[in-house]
Amino acid sequence: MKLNVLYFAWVRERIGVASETVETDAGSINELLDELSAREERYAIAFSDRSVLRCAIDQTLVPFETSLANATEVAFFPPMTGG
Amino acid sequence: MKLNVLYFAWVRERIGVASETVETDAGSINELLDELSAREERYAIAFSDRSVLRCAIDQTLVPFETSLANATEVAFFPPMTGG
Amino acid sequence: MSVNVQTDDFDLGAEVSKMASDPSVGAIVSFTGIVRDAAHSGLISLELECYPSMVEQALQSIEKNACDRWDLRGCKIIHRIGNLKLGEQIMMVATASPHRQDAFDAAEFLMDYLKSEAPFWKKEHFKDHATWVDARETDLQSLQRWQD
Amino acid sequence: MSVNVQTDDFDLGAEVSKMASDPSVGAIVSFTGIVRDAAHSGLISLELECYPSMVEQALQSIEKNACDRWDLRGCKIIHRIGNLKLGEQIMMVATASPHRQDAFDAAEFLMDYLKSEAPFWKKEHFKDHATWVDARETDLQSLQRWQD
Repeated sequence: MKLNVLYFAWVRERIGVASETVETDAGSINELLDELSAREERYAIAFSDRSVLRCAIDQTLVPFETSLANATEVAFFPPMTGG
Repeated sequence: MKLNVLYFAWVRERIGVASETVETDAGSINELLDELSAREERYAIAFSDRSVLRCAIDQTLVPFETSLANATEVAFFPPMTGG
Repeated sequence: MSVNVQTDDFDLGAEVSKMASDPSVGAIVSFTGIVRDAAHSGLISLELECYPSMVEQALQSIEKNACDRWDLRGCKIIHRIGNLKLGEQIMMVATASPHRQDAFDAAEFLMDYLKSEAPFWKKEHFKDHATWVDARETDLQSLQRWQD
Repeated sequence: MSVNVQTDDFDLGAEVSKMASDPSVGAIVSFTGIVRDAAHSGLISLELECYPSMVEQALQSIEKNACDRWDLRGCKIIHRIGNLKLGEQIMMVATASPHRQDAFDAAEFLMDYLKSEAPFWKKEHFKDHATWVDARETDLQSLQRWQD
């Protein structure tokens, strides 16, 4: 499946792009993170500590165990610091 | 002793003046309230329910048991409703 | 840190802007009281009476207590007196702090004390009668939560 | 009830005035976030990034939760993005209610959720370096108090 993957804040800076199209068979967010981390070191570094990583599928915050079935947009970012 | 006595809100309206000078030998606020209530009915009516009356001596909220020694200004009013 | 008792209206935005000029201030909380007619009872105006020689020292004492208790870098109380129409601003408090919880707590504290210990009285004017507003039991209960 | 995400500054006083026009509104609480330099570390500006397609729906969802929980007659969230200088306003929430406790509680609730669930990120710019602001543990703790 093709996913539109977005990155924000220091995740974006470490990966080096704000968004990209990813071709993947990952079943869950965790599997997608594993797959990208195995591909290139910049992903491995950005995703090394999942406790400081957050994720949204189609603009909704979800846990890393969430299935990617029906997902079209996935975003990775640090904990929010608005306000 | 001579006291400057002030009234506010419905206490002022029931007594009919905003302030007056009172010549009294009352030792406490309670005694002053008793003395004024005995003088004229308008005081008796205004002071009939002390649970809805508040008092300040020289611009400081005090309980009715407080001594009038050294007092120069005494004020009676309903519970405050600012804000 | 200052208090004003005045007949004129005030400019909340300007008061908050002044507080933002301190570089340590990250959070400003404000409360604005408005003349309301919650019961649709035909309220025309609100008359606000105060005890002039007592009111400023009472407000300053309330403000000092808040500043002793929380890390405030700015604090402002403005309370109007006189006749105010439906929808007009009655009063404001604003608290400025590096931390948002301090600003929120101090603003609530100031309002609770101001409601029960500042010498103001409200009279509601309707078309053909007027009544003094009663103090509310819940306001006294709100005050008690700060006393432990 | 509305949310705005914008680069422009906002006028807190004007937003509060609009809310006061509802005759049932007696209490308006506002929170304003300001770019601060609490540690005197030479902060020059704050960069605010957001996730555009997610942010408005996240804020609307937070606002809806507050309106379900308290008696609000008005609610406004404005959050700026882009580069903001020291002392500039970052964001505001304002809540209007007949009752002051509802207005206070709803404003605190909105701030706690907005801090932890709205997709904004802050980067502090100094003379020769820049760092992303870390989320604070205390912000998550603040959120938990609403979940019982």
